[in-house]
Amino acid sequence: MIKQDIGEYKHIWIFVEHKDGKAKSVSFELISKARELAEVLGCEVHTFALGKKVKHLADEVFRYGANKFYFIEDNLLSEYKTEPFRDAASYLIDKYKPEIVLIGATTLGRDLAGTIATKLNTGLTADTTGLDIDKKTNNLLMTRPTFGGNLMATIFCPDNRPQMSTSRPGVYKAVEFSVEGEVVEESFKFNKSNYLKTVIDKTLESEEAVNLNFYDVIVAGGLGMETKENFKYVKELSSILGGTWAASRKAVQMGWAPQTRQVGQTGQTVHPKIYIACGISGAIQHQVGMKSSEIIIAINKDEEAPIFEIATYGIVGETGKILPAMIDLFREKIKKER
Amino acid sequence: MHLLVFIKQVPDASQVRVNYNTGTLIREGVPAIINPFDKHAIEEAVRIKEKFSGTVSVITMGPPMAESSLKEALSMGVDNAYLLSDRVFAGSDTLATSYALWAGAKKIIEEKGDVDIFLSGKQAIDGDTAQTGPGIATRFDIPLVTYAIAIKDIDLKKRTIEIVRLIESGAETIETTFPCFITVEEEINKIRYAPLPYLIRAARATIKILNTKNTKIDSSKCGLKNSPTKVKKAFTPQKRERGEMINKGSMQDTLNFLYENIESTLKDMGKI
Amino acid sequence: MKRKDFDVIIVGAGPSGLAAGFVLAKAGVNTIIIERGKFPGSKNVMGGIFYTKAMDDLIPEFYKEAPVERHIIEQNLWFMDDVSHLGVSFKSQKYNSEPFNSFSVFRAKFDRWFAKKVEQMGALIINETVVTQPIVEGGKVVGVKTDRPDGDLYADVVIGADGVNSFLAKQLGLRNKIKPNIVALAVKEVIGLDKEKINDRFQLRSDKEGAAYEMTGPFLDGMEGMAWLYTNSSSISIGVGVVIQDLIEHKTNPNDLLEKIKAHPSVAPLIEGGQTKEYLAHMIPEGGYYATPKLFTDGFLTTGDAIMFVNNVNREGSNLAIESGKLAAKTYLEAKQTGDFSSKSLSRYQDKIRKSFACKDLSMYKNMPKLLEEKRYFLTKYPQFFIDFVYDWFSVDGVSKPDKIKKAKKEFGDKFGYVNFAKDLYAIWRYMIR
Amino acid sequence: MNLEDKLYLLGYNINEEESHLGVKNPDECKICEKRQCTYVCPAKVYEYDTKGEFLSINYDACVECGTCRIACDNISWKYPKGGFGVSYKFG
Repeated sequence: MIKQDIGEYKHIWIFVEHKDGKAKSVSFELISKARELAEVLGCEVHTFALGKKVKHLADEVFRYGANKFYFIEDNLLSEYKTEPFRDAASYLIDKYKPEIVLIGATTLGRDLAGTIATKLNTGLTADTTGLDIDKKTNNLLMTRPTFGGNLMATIFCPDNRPQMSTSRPGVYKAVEFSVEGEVVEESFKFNKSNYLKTVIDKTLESEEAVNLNFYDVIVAGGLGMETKENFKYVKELSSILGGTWAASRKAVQMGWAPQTRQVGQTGQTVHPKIYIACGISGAIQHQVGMKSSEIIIAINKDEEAPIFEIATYGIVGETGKILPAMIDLFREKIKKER
Repeated sequence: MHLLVFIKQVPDASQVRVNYNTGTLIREGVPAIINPFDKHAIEEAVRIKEKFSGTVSVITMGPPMAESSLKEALSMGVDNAYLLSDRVFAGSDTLATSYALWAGAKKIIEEKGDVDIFLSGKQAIDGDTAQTGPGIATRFDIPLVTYAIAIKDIDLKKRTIEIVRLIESGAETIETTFPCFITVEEEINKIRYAPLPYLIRAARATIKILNTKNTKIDSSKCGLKNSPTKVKKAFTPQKRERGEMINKGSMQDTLNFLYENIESTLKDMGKI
Repeated sequence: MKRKDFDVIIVGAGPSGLAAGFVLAKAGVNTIIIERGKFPGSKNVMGGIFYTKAMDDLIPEFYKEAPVERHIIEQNLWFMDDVSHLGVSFKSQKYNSEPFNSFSVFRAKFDRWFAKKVEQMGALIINETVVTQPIVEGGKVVGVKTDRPDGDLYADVVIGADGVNSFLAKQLGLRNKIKPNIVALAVKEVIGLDKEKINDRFQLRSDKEGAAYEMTGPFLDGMEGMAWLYTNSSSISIGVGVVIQDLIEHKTNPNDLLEKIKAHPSVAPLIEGGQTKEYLAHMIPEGGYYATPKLFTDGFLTTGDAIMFVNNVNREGSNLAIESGKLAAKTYLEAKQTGDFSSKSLSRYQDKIRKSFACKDLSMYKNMPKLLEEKRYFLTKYPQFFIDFVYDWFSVDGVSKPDKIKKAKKEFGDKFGYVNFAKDLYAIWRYMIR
Repeated sequence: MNLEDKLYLLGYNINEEESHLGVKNPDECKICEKRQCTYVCPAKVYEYDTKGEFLSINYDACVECGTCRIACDNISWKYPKGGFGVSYKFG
């Protein structure tokens, strides 16, 4: 392996992911975390964005304390496609040589990061939930879950730069910290013949096609929902909270929900900020799929149900009574706050 | 049409348990399986082959025992199986792994002809990184399509393929050209119960071994020593503690109390 | 021409199927073994002790290579009530030399290794495939149907090594429905424990030496059964087997029973601090000699647990399975010379089984099941009396030893009657020792 | 350690499409008095609902010992499809 001169790399870079002209909150979370790290390293936090129109994102990132905003605007970047994004990002990183590059571990981020790291021939630690600086070596320490969350590994990248990581959304808190930042426009000459991909259709998610991992709030129903009809409460509560709904294996077996929405050992593993388990007893097989959720709210009529062993908040009672009341209360409160 | 599937043999993570007393994983006796996502990639490749005719090759990097996974792939209808196995590969991170697999794939192309579609699972259940596929695609400099849930259409004349992939807000359909690299979700297909003759053929098959001697793999780019990322430490997460049972007399008071407790979180998340 | 895919199809990759496969493949017979589990051994369970002889005849010094746990140098038989145990113990350094009498073994590991050996001999092993029924043409078994697409296979002979639940023998009318009084359910736990702790607790001088405990008596509440505890390399196997009829009548859940044994004051200290690594359940044929079904028909032989080839008194099963598998294979090899696979030709198998040590053992204990069913108090009242007597004997409580003997004699007479006792001794002599 | 935790130690490959266990005549279960299936099973696969009428069969916990079919003639029992069901690590 050819050793790089790692001394010439400086500053922490954050990739600003955006949708419909708005930056995603994971970008701000990472800027805030990066500010902490930058303080230890004595460097600055820089951001970069790619798209058809992204210049306006500068104001947003400066509000969270980024010192610089690099961007490339191009028609080719109007929609996300791996290859032009990869090439433009690699160009910027190669030119400015940041020490650390952080990208949100979203679908887009995880699609992009591996290609950039390969292009730049550097190390990448995917899907991290902890970032720290080793005070002796100034290396970035990246902690990530493996084996479905059963094992944590702390990874570092001593000899290659930049040190790259994709970081799970929702792990760090976005804190406003206004900074007078600098905007730098860049351009990249795309070789259009290299990009042989067109998006021909987009559809919204359906009952069946859903990736539960995209959501920070999941409301899940189990056998204790008693009927398929009652699942409407689960769905309604999830939509009020801007999340999605899911089901336990038993509920799926009853035909109350499609298999794609099943959480647990034989379904999906999720780690939202808030997981609301309604009428789910919480067999270990289910717990495996959701125990790394930050806040777990359990509603079950059986006070002995194992779900309460891992719940942050537990309420004993009938889901058929509690959920409608909860929906009313949350709807009203959320409306008021807005 | 030639399809090449990259697979990984992994410990069945659903059977790995945590020993909270010692802070280690209990892995004794846990069987090695084909990474479940990769299994769907194999199934998809075989389905495409059956529809459009062609051959399916499969490659994995691992110790000699990974042969059993390749045999299982053969029993699913795969035609050629290659095991990339050499001591110098041990401890490779995703960058080094994608290099070795890319180099191994080039050898297969030499032997069996150009590949039209490369496939793999979206990620492996032991590492959960989802980086090796994108890495290989980048090295070949071909279009990458991740999180595929359906292959909608293939036009052999135009050499194009339509793929539906998951995105945050739903799904998108992408058209791209051969050769391309697709990583798949479990939803893409149902794994069929293989016919007995396939199993018998697989049991009799010999697996071709690729290593640094019979390929042009540069061993200075492989293994622990040549991997940019290193593991500093591994530990088991803390066991989750039992929280608070809320009962404030009336249901309204109980729910209000719950709301007050999660209000700041909802705010941080931008829900309110 | 009649379709033929293999010379022999063996159903089930347990010890008997693998042994048959080994002998056949070694003799150059085109053999396929069909196993329903993910790999050979993945569905197999046994108490944990494997006797060496039958396997050593097949693969000399197998234990040097095979995944065995510890060789057993000490055997204990305990009669237990809820708070005591009265034991017979035998430990000998003679057991410390090769080829070793017995080993503690894990089926899932051992059978997998054994299967590799069989494959190296040239047999084909197909996993994850269930044989659903025999194919019978003109009154002869000519192959099997499996649950795979295109799953029919044809051969000269089918060997049904499909275990205690054997559907093949049933479908072919070789045996009747299994009644709940001739099979036991065994449940077992593998409890992880440090090697050093095991060595200390069981007074073993190395990680290779092992001890075995078998326990019966009134703690089983009058049910016919036996509990056991065996030392593995870095774990303990503890289990209990009870005749299913008794579980039904005593409304007993086997797991609850196992928990009760684990909590027994004589047992608990042996497993203390261990962590359960696996929980298993399997049926054990208990019918013995009389429960053995017909062993063959045209084009078909059956072996192992499927013929209830288990010696419950001495806790032997796997070695008998291997023996029967070998004999079935040898029968095929003889029949092959004439090309006659009819019932008549295959009947040599029955002779071979009859002449085997295993069958002689089974024959010796042939009336045991009946005896124990009739005289259940052999396992309850008698042991309880002796436990109480020993307790009394060792208690220094102001009563003289001669008085204690006098008291015991009287109680024994009142409880059992000396005439009855003489009859029982005679029964044991007649049934077992002859 | 309770039974559920013990069963969790086991490796299962569950056939989501069909159960290998069933009852021949559900009406018999309603009037069955002994209900031995509910206690002889080492994995407690069989469970009546709270009203004690309907038997639910949690076939995914089954360890394939066959005890239930020996204990009750009304149970229909077959092996799970090849490769499915329980897999022991030790055995």
